[in-house]
Amino acid sequence: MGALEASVDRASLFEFALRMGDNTLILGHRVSEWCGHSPVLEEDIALANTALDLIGQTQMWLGLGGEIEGKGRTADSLAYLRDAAAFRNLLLVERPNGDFGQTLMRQFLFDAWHLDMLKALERSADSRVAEIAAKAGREVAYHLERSSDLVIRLGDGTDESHRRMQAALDDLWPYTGEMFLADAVDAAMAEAGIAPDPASLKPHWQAVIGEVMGEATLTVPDSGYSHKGGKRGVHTEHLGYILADLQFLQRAYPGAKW
Amino acid sequence: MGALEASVDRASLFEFALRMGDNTLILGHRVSEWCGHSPVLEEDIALANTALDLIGQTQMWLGLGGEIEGKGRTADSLAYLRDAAAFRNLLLVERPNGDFGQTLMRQFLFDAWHLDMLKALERSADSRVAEIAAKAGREVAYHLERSSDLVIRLGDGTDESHRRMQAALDDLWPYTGEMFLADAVDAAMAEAGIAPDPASLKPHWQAVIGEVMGEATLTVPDSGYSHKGGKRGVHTEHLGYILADLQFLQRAYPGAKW
Amino acid sequence: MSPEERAFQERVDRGEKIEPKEWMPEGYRKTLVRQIGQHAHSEIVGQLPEGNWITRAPTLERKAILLAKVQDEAGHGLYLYCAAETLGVSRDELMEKLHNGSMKYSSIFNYPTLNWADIGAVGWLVDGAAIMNQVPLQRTSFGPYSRAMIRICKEESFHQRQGYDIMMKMAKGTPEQRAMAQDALNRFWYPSLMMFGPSDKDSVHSAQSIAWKIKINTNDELRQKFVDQTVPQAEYLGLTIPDDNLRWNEEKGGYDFSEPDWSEFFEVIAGNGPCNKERLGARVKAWEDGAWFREGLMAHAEKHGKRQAA
Amino acid sequence: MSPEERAFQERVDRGEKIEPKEWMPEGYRKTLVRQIGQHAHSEIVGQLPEGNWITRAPTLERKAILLAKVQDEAGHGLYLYCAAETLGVSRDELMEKLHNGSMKYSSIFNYPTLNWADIGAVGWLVDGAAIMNQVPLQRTSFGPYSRAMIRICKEESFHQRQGYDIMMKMAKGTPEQRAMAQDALNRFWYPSLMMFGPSDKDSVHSAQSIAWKIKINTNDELRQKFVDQTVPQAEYLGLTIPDDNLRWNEEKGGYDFSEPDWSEFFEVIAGNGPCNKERLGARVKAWEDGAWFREGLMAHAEKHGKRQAA
Repeated sequence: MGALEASVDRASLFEFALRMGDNTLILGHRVSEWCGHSPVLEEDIALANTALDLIGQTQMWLGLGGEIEGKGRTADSLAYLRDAAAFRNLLLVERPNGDFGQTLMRQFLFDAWHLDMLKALERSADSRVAEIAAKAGREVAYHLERSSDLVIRLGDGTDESHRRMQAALDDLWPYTGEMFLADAVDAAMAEAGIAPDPASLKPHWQAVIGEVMGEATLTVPDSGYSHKGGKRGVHTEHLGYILADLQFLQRAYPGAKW
Repeated sequence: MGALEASVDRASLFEFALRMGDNTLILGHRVSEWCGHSPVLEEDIALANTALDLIGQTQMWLGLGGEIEGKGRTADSLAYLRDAAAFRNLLLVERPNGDFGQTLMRQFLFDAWHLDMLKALERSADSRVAEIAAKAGREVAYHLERSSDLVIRLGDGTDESHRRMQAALDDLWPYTGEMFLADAVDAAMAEAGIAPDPASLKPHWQAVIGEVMGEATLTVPDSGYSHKGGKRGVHTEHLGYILADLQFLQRAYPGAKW
Repeated sequence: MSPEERAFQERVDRGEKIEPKEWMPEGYRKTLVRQIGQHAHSEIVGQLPEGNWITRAPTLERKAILLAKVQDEAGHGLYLYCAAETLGVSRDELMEKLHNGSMKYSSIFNYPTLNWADIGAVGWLVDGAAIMNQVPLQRTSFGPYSRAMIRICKEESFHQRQGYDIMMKMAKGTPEQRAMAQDALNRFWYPSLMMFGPSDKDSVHSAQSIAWKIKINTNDELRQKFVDQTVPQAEYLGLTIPDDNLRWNEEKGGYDFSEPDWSEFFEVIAGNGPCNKERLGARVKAWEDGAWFREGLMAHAEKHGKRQAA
Repeated sequence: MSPEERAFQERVDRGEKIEPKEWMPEGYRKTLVRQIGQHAHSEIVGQLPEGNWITRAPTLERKAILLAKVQDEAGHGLYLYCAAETLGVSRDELMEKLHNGSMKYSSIFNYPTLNWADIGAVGWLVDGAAIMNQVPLQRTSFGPYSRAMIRICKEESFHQRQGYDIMMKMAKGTPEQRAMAQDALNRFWYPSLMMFGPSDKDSVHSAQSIAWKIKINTNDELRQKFVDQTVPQAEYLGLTIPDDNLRWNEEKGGYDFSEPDWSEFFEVIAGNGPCNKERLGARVKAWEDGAWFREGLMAHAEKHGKRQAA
């Protein structure tokens, strides 16, 4: 592992861990906003469970990030003491919850990518990455099963549920392209065999989306425009508000133990 | 003034200044949330103007508070570095904006009290209090003119505007009683001739409300129940979220100059 | 008492469990539906005050623990609605009654959670009081209710320990944290005592429930037990219970303590608590906003059923 | 050119102001309505990116200044809609066109404000570029537009100074503040250059507008002037303009600089900017949610009018 670390840019590996962990942190935050407010008790349970998995994965990825960085930062200090421009999550996961359909659609679009990503990471040259991916992958397989099932049932449900799911898909679609864009960090990761080239995940993701949307009787938009910036810290205006809540206690009472 | 300060409990005077300043700070915050989102351009302007007045008054009241306390705290440190339990505003002003009718009704119910309070404070035995009250009173007279006029026009407008205004009144009514409840701080202020006994403001306030609601064809609820706690730091769950946004930069970057 | 009723009472007295399909007095069924339903509603509404701090939990671990707890509560709601359903009342009917105000939930959830220590206090005091109520109900006469209680109690005692752990961290933390802990205890103490309900010495209703083993102890017994258990825990935390009359009574082997303000209790029951309108409003909004979702799933199930049949 | 048109052009050439009731070519009227309306819409939509930081402004004074600024912008919107109304188009008609996408607002407002320094950058760069456009328009041929511009320019230059003052505090502040300031400059530099529009050397449209004194300078002239003014200001702040090609050109007496990415400009114009959907969505929502308010006021005015008449 020492050898491996030497062979790959530490800063890039750190960035990569942040990207994974910030995705799960911010999406976990968004999902947790639903607690007690969902349309049916089973969904309250499922959403709390999803958020819980995502926060657990955050602990692993940001923990790894801190370890790689080697400056004594922990998963908590990375989660609670960085400002928006230092966050590396995809813009998709910071989208507001909207109606329950938008929350589900966001989850599905992310889950489909997330599972493929984690599967690829299970074969990572970095054993720590592979280990986290294996653990997270089992949880995310279940997330995808659930979200794809619900997207199908609601897309092919009533006229209203169909309309809402299509609107959600149209709304979120421009935020999916960012998942497959590569930059120097991604190139370094791919080069070192630590993570896949993001673009390589696109065909299977598209196939999964196509299949589910087909069953859901929903139309995949043909717009090619992509919002981007999250991976390099240029976010939407929403992230600042998320962090104001998420970080309040750590910011207001620096150094306290909880 | 030195003599006066000696004769009245400094801590009570400090509390009193916080109560006035926290009301204007928190209501100013709520009102400012509308910027750019109101139903008509004239309202965008009027709301920004109201918020601006309230923030200006906050600077005066909290500035006075810091001076009285004498521990070097400024209006800014009082606004930005206290947590919810140290805030002394009425629960009314932290109510969520709701629809525009709720925002207006909250403003009217508060303005009517605020103006009477400031008028009484113009005769305060503490000249600093009297001075602030005179300055703020001119602004608040205009706030009340505006809010009462709109309440009348919307109450006596369409069926829908009537319904919304009545719902707003019913909703907010239980938060008005707190304005007239006295505690030891109020007793000390009244005793020292610094501020009126809160209960003494009630008859005129009720008369103003009655008159405006009459013209507005709205029914004043006869419920006597009052929410309370704000004046002693027991707030609603909303205040914490307000402060998370309001204080973010000061909390995240302690000591920075802006 | 009819012969049927007598036989029923004898079974209860012998400690036998009554199962859903067996004969039971109408009053027994009705009381159980009300009690179980109210308990289920409390679990559901109880998600809200704790949910209020999930996005602001101070560490990732605390956030995870709180999420798990709120998830458990929704799960408890599910068990309990299922237990109520065995008595012939659907979850939707019960929800409808919650939403239109004809069924209640525990009044404690009409109090706000105002600082992070409140999450500790809810676990320590509110779950503590709930367990005090629920542990004896594991022995309740109605089988499905008893079995639900056994599962629930196991998890609740875990929650209580986690709540106490938060209080410990706060009480042993910075001066600000300590102040939050004390503030939380001040605000939650009397509402927790109210959770056992007013003294039931004169209540015929309670006597019948005790005979049926739907209720095992009197409210006052449980309240005393709760106080006796909690006072030393507060002392260990170095926190002060907000009761000047609190003192050990050697004779009775328990603490003397002040009664909560029952007029406040009845106000809150009547809808005038700090958060009644918002709690119920949040649930009604969730239900109404979610109508399209539930209808969508049903429509899909119907279509899908038809297609498979075709 | 018809005799009327010739006479009109001669008045314009002499520097006379054209007033609303006077004859004007249809194209002049249309171009003005589009230009003034778009400017008005920009003021209104422009409230949103700055409004995003009002609740989070770092001091009470900064909050007050920002509130006053946003209020001014709404006021500018009002002047401009009034100026447009003198040309026979109502504010509601213009709003309708904004909402249905058939009229635009300045693309700059489709970029997000992501940190507090962005509020400084908006004042310094965005208002700076706006002033560069607007100062010459004080001499525009249409009277009401010219007079609106005179009022607006006075306030805008005040806003620009305030923006620069924020940048100064940030650029001379802690390392984190300095990083925010640089980040804001990095993100707002090219979008600010885009505010002058693409090079108009080949645009017939522009030539006609210049003849009519609706447009006074070419886009490229103004852009060059803006760069020349801004570069030394950035240097004074110790910030780096994100352009490797930026250098002083002695010969032309101005800076050489990189063109912005015009494909991005056209994408944003086409609706694919970072915030297009949210900005327009927020305005449409405000308008729709406020329908009952506007209708209520109208109904009251009608009733009240009738009553007074009766």
